[in-house]
Amino acid sequence: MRTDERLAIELPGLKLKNPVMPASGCFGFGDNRYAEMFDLNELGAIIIKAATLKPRIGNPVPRIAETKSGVLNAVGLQNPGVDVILKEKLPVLHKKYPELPIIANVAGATQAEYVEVAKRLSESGMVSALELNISCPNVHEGGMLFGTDPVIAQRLTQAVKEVSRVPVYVKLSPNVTDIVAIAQAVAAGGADGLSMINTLLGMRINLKTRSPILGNKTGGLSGPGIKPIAVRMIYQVSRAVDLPIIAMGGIETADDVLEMYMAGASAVAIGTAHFNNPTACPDLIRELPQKMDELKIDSLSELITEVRGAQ
Amino acid sequence: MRTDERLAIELPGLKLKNPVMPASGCFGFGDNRYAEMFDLNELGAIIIKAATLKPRIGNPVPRIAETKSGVLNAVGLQNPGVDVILKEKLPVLHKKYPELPIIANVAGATQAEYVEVAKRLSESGMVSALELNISCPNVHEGGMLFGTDPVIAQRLTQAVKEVSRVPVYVKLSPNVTDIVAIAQAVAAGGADGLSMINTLLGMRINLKTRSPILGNKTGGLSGPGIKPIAVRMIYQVSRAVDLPIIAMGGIETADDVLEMYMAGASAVAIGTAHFNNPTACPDLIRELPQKMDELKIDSLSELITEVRGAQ
Amino acid sequence: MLTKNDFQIIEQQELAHDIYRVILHGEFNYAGVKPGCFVMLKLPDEAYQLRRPLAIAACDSVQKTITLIYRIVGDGMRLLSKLAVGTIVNILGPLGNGFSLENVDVGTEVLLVGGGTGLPPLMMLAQVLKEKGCRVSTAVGFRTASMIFGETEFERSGQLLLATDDGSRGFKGNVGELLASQTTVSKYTNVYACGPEGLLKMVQTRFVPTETAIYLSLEGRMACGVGACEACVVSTGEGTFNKCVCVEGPVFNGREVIL
Amino acid sequence: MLTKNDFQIIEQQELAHDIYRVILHGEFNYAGVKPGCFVMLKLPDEAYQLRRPLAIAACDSVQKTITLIYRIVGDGMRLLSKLAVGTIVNILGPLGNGFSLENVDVGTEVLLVGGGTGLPPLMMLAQVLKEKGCRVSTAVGFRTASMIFGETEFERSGQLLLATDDGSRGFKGNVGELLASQTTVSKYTNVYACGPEGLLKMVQTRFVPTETAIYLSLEGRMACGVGACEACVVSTGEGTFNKCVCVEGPVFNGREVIL
Ligand SMILES: Cc1cc2nc3c(=O)[nH]c(=O)nc-3n(C[C@H](O)[C@H](O)[C@H](O)COP(=O)(O)OP(=O)(O)OC[C@H]3O[C@@H](n4cnc5c(N)ncnc54)[C@H](O)[C@@H]3O)c2cc1C
Ligand SMILES: Cc1cc2nc3c(=O)[nH]c(=O)nc-3n(C[C@H](O)[C@H](O)[C@H](O)COP(=O)(O)OP(=O)(O)OC[C@H]3O[C@@H](n4cnc5c(N)ncnc54)[C@H](O)[C@@H]3O)c2cc1C
Ligand SMILES: Cc1cc2nc3c(=O)[nH]c(=O)nc-3n(C[C@H](O)[C@H](O)[C@H](O)COP(=O)(O)O)c2cc1C
Ligand SMILES: Cc1cc2nc3c(=O)[nH]c(=O)nc-3n(C[C@H](O)[C@H](O)[C@H](O)COP(=O)(O)O)c2cc1C
Ligand code: FES
Ligand code: FES
Repeated sequence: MRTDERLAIELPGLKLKNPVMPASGCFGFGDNRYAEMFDLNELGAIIIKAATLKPRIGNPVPRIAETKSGVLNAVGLQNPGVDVILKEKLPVLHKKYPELPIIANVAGATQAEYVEVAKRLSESGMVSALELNISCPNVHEGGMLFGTDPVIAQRLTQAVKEVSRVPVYVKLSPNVTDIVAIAQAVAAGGADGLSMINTLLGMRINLKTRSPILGNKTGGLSGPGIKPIAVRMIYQVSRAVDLPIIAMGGIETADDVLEMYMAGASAVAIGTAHFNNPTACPDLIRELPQKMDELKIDSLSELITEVRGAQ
Repeated sequence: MRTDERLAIELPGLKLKNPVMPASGCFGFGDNRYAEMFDLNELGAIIIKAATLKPRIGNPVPRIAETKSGVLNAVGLQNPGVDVILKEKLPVLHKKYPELPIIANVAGATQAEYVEVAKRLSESGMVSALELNISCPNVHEGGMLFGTDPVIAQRLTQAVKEVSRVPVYVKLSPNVTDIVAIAQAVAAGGADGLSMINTLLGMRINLKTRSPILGNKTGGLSGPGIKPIAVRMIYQVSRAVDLPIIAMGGIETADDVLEMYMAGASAVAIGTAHFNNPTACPDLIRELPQKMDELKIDSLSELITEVRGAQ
Repeated sequence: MLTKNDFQIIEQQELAHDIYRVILHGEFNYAGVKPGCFVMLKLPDEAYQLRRPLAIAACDSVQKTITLIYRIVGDGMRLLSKLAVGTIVNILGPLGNGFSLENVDVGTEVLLVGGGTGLPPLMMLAQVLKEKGCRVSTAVGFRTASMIFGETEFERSGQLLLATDDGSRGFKGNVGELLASQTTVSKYTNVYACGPEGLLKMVQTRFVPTETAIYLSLEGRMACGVGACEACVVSTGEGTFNKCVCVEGPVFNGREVIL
Repeated sequence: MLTKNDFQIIEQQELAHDIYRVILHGEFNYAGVKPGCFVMLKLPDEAYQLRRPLAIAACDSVQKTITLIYRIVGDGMRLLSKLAVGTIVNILGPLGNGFSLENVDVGTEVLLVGGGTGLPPLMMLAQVLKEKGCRVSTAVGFRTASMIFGETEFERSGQLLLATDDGSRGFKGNVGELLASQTTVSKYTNVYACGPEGLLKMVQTRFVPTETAIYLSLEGRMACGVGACEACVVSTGEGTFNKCVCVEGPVFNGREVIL
C-alpha cells in the first residue's frame, strides 16, 4: 500500500492526501521562511491566518509569553483585511501551490462582518473551505462571545452557511462549561465540520513590573500542555455530534496525531509545535505510516470509521 | 525583620505563619511518608483530603496519567468517610501537630450531604476552616454541577455557611465559561474565601488499547501546564470579588508563589509539585524571603494590600 | 529514612534489546533496602511531572551505588537511556516493603518466577536468598532471545529455567507452561514472583492450593510513591481499593491480593 | 538557506558575572551570515516551547563554529549555561537581515554603541568593519565592572570607550552620558547600536538631526523567528505594527522605526 493512500482522507470540501495542516495563525499565509525548509505541496492542506473585513493592527507587544509546555499569544488577529488577502496573499499562495487545499480562517466583530468576509473568501475560488473562528480570545469586540453562547453560535453558523459556496468548519472555544452544547448548536446551524480546540484563556505576570507580561494582559494558551483538554473535548463532541473534526491543541508527534484520531478526529492541525520544530508537519507526515504499522492501523479512513462508528 | 513576620498572613479563621500549604488530595491526612522528609509544623497550614459522608472506594485504576507539564488524576474522592476521618485521621494529625492549622476539604453528591459533612467537621474543634469542593471532576453524581451553575453554587454555600462553625472557603472549578459569575455567586452565598483552581477536565488515550488510559476515562488536569489558566482566573476574580483567595494550580517555585500574589492571591496551596519534589512546601517557605528581597517586597500582607487595593 | 538525593550516573549499558542497566552513585539509606524495594527517579526534564518507579536490582552500601535495570517503555525510559555517564538524577527512596524473608534458612527451597522487567527485583532477591543458604530455583520468561538479560546473575544463585515465547532460546512458551512442563516439582517453602499480571495470576492459580507461601510484587501507576495520593491502589477484599502498592506493597501476600 | 541543525557544544565559559560564551560546532549556511544576524536555539527540555533568539557574536565557516554570548536572564539561559561540552542543541538560522554594510570603505568613520547583551552582534560587526578598513569607535556601557566582557575584541577593532553605571570601571554613567562627555565628536558616516530601548532612543535623539546613517538592532519577543506568527512586530508608522523584527529586522533604519 502506498503511503499516501493510507493517509488520504476525504472531508466536506477537502480531498486530502494526508491529514496534516498548519493551524491558523502559526503559518501566516504561507508567505514566511518556513517555506524555505520544505515544500508546502507536501501538506495535506493549509489553514491561513484569520481574515477580517477591515485591516486589523492587532494587539500591543509583547504578544507572546512562554509557559510550561505552552505558549500564550495575544497577536489579536492582525491581518491586512479580506480585500488585501484576496488581492495579494491568496493569489500568491494559490499560484505557487495550485494543488494545496486552502482553508480560510474567518473572524469578525459582528455577525454581518463574519458573513461578508465568508462570502468574499468563498467566492474567490481559491479556498476549499472556511474555518469560522468563533473563539479567538484576543479580540474585545465580542469575538469570544460567539463561541460561548450556543444560540449566538448557531445563528452565526446559519448566516455564514447561507452565503458560503464552500463547506464551513466552525472552530470551537474550549473556554466553556459545556463544549457539547456549543458543538450541537453549530451542527444545528448547518456546520459541515468542526475545528477544535482554539486556545484557553490564560495570563502570566511579570514579577518585576507586577503587571501582565502580554500587552493585551490575557492571551490564548496553546501547546502540548493543553492536549489532554483537547482530547477530552474531541472525545465528548465526537460522541454527541455527527460532524468531522479537525483536531488541534498541542500536537507534536505522530503519537499525538493518532491519539486525536482515537478521540474522534478526522484530521489534524499543527500550531505551536512549529516554533520548536519548523518542519513539524512534514515530519509527522513521514512518521505516521511507521507508527500506523506498529499499531496495526491500515489506513486513517478506516480508523475514523472504527472510532466514530463504535460510538 | 524575621522571616516568619514577612511571610505571616491572616485570613478568615487562619492565622498563618506562612502562606504555603499542601493542596487537598496530594498529602492525604498528613499520614504519609512525606512527613518523614520534613516537619509538618513548618507548613503554613494543611488542606486534607476530601471527606464525604459515607466511605468512597474511588475510581478504578489506573487513576493517574502523565501529560506534558501536567498530571491527570481520577482518584475519585476515595476516603474512609467523615466519621472515620473524625475518629481516626484528624485526631492523629491534630495531636501530632497541635499548632498546624487544618483546612478540611468537603465533598458530596447532594447538598444535604455537603451540609452534614461540613457540620460534623466544623464541630470537631480540630479544623480551622472548611474548603468546599464544589468542583471535583472525578465524581459522577453531580459533584461537578455544583461548581458550574451559579445558582446552585450560591445555594450550597449558603446552606453550608448556616451550619459551619468555622470559615468556609469555596473551591472553584475552572471548567466554566465565566469564573467571575460563579465567584460572585458564592460570595453572595456568604463564602469567607475562595480556593482556586481545581483541575481542568482532560483525557489521555492509550494507543495500544485505543481507549482512555484512566479507569474513569476522564480526569482532572493539574500541574505547571495549567498555571497560566489559574493566574488568569485569580486575576479576574480578585478584581471582581472582595474575598481572599487561596491560589493553586501548577505552583512549583517561589516565583510562581509571587506570581499568584500579583494576580490577587492571599495564600497558596501546592499539589502536583510534590510528586517531583516531596519537599516542595518547605523549599518554597525557605526560598520566598530571598525572592522577596530581590523584588523588594517587604511582606506578603503588604503585597496583598498593594495588589488588591490597586483594583 | 526516606531521602531525595542527587545520584550520579557512573555506568549506563544496554544489556539486551531495549533493556538497559544504569548504575548510580549517591547517598541513601542503604541499610533500609530489602530485595523488592524500589526508588522513584526524577527525569531531568521539566515537562515530566511524575517520577518513575524502578526496582532496586542491586545495591552496594560500601561503594554507595544502586543498580537499576529498565526497559524502554515510553518517553521517560527513552530519556533515561540517553543520559550520559556523569549526569545527575534525583532519587527518592528507598520505597516499598520488599520481599518477606520470613521462614528462609539454610536449605530452604524457594522458587523465583519472573517475566521481562519483573526480573530486576528478583535479581537482588536471588542473591540475598543464596547468601542465606537457600536452594534457589528461578523460572524466567522473555518474549525472544534478544531480550534475555540476567542469566549470569540467576545462574550464580542456583538453578535457572528459561523460556521464550518464540522458542528462540530455552523452553518455547511462557513461564506458566514452563513450570507445568517440569516433571519433578519441588515442594517450595516460598514462591516469589514479579512480572506481568498474567504471570502473577498463573502463580496464584498454581500455588494457592499448595502450602507454599506466595509473595507477589505488583506494579501500579504511581504519583507520590509515599501513600499520599491513593493513585496506586489494589484490592485485598471485594469492592474496595484498600491498599497502596507504594507503601503497603509492592509485595503482597499472593493469597490476599485480588488481581 | 535556512536550516535547523544539531550543533555540538565545544566550549562553554563564563566571561563575566552571569555572562557566558558558548561555541557550537555544526553545519549551517555560513555564507549567509552577516553581522547582526541571529539564530534561534532550541532548549533541550520538552517544557520549553519557544526557541531563544541569540545574536551571532562570531562565526567561522572553516571550523564550522558559531559563537553566542548570553546573559542569564531567566530559566532558559540558566539551562543553557548548565549544558556541558558535548551536549547537542538544535540551531535554527541564520535569521534576520543583519547590519547594513553600505557606504563603508577604507577610512570610513563608524561608531558602534552598545549596552549589556546588545554587544554580541556588535563584536562580529566590529571585526568585519575593521577588515574593511573602517575607523571603528565603540562606546559600550555596563552596569558594573564585574559584568564587563568583550573589551579585547572591541579594542582589537579600534577605539573603545567604556562606561559603567556605578563608575567601577571607565566613565561613570550610561553610554549616552559618555558620548555627551566627548569633546571632540567625529563625523560618523554610520552609527550602529544594539542594547536596551533607552540606549537606542538616545542614539536616535543624538543622531537623527545629523547626516549619520543610523542602524538600530532591536529585540522582540519571538515565537517563530521566520515571519509566520506576527509576535515580534514593531512600527515604522503611526498606528501600525507593520514590521516583523525577525525577518524585516532585527536591524532597522533608525530614522524610520518608532521605539
Ligand atoms: C514498584 C515498581 C517497580 C518497577 N520496577 C521496574 C524495573 O525494575 N524495571 C523496569 O523496566 N520497569 C519497572 N517498573 C515499571 C516502570 O515504572 C515503567 O516501565 C516506567 O515508569 C515507564 O516509564 P516511561 O516514561 O518509559 O513510560 P510511559 O508509558 O511514557 O509512562 C507514562 C506514565 O505511566 C507510568 N507507567 C508506565 N508503565 C508503567 C508500569 N508498567 N508500571 C508503573 N507505571 C507505569 C509511568 O511511570 C509514567 O507515570 C516498575 C514499576 C513499579 C510500580
Ligand atoms: C534578535 C535577538 C538577538 C538577541 N541576542 C542576544 C544575545 O546575543 N545575547 C543575549 O544575552 N541575549 C540576546 N537576546 C535576548 C535573549 O533572546 C533573551 O535574553 C533570552 O531569550 C532570555 O531567555 P530566558 O529563558 O533566559 O528568559 P525568560 O525571561 O525566562 O524567557 C521567557 C521568554 O521571553 C523571551 N525573552 C526574554 N527576554 C527577552 C529579550 N530581551 N528579547 C527577546 N525575547 C526575550 C524568551 O525568548 C522566552 O520566550 C536577543 C534577542 C533577540 C530578539
Ligand atoms: C501565535 C498564534 C496565533 C494564532 N492565531 C490564530 C488565528 O488567527 N485564528 C485562529 O483561529 N486561531 C489562531 N491560533 C490558534 C491555533 O490555530 C490553534 O487553534 C491553537 O494554537 C491550538 O493548537 P496548537 O497547540 O497546536 O498551537 C493561534 C495560535 C498561536 C499560537
Ligand atoms: C492526585 C490528586 C488528588 C486530588 N484530590 C483532590 C481532592 O480530594 N479534593 C480537592 O478539592 N482537590 C483535589 N485535587 C486538586 C488539587 O487540590 C489542586 O486543586 C489541583 O491539583 C491544582 O493544583 P496543582 O497544580 O498544584 O496540583 C487533587 C489533585 C491531585 C493531583
Ligand atoms: S503512589 Fe500515591 S499513594 Fe501510592
Ligand atoms: S517571531 Fe513570528 S513573526 Fe517574528
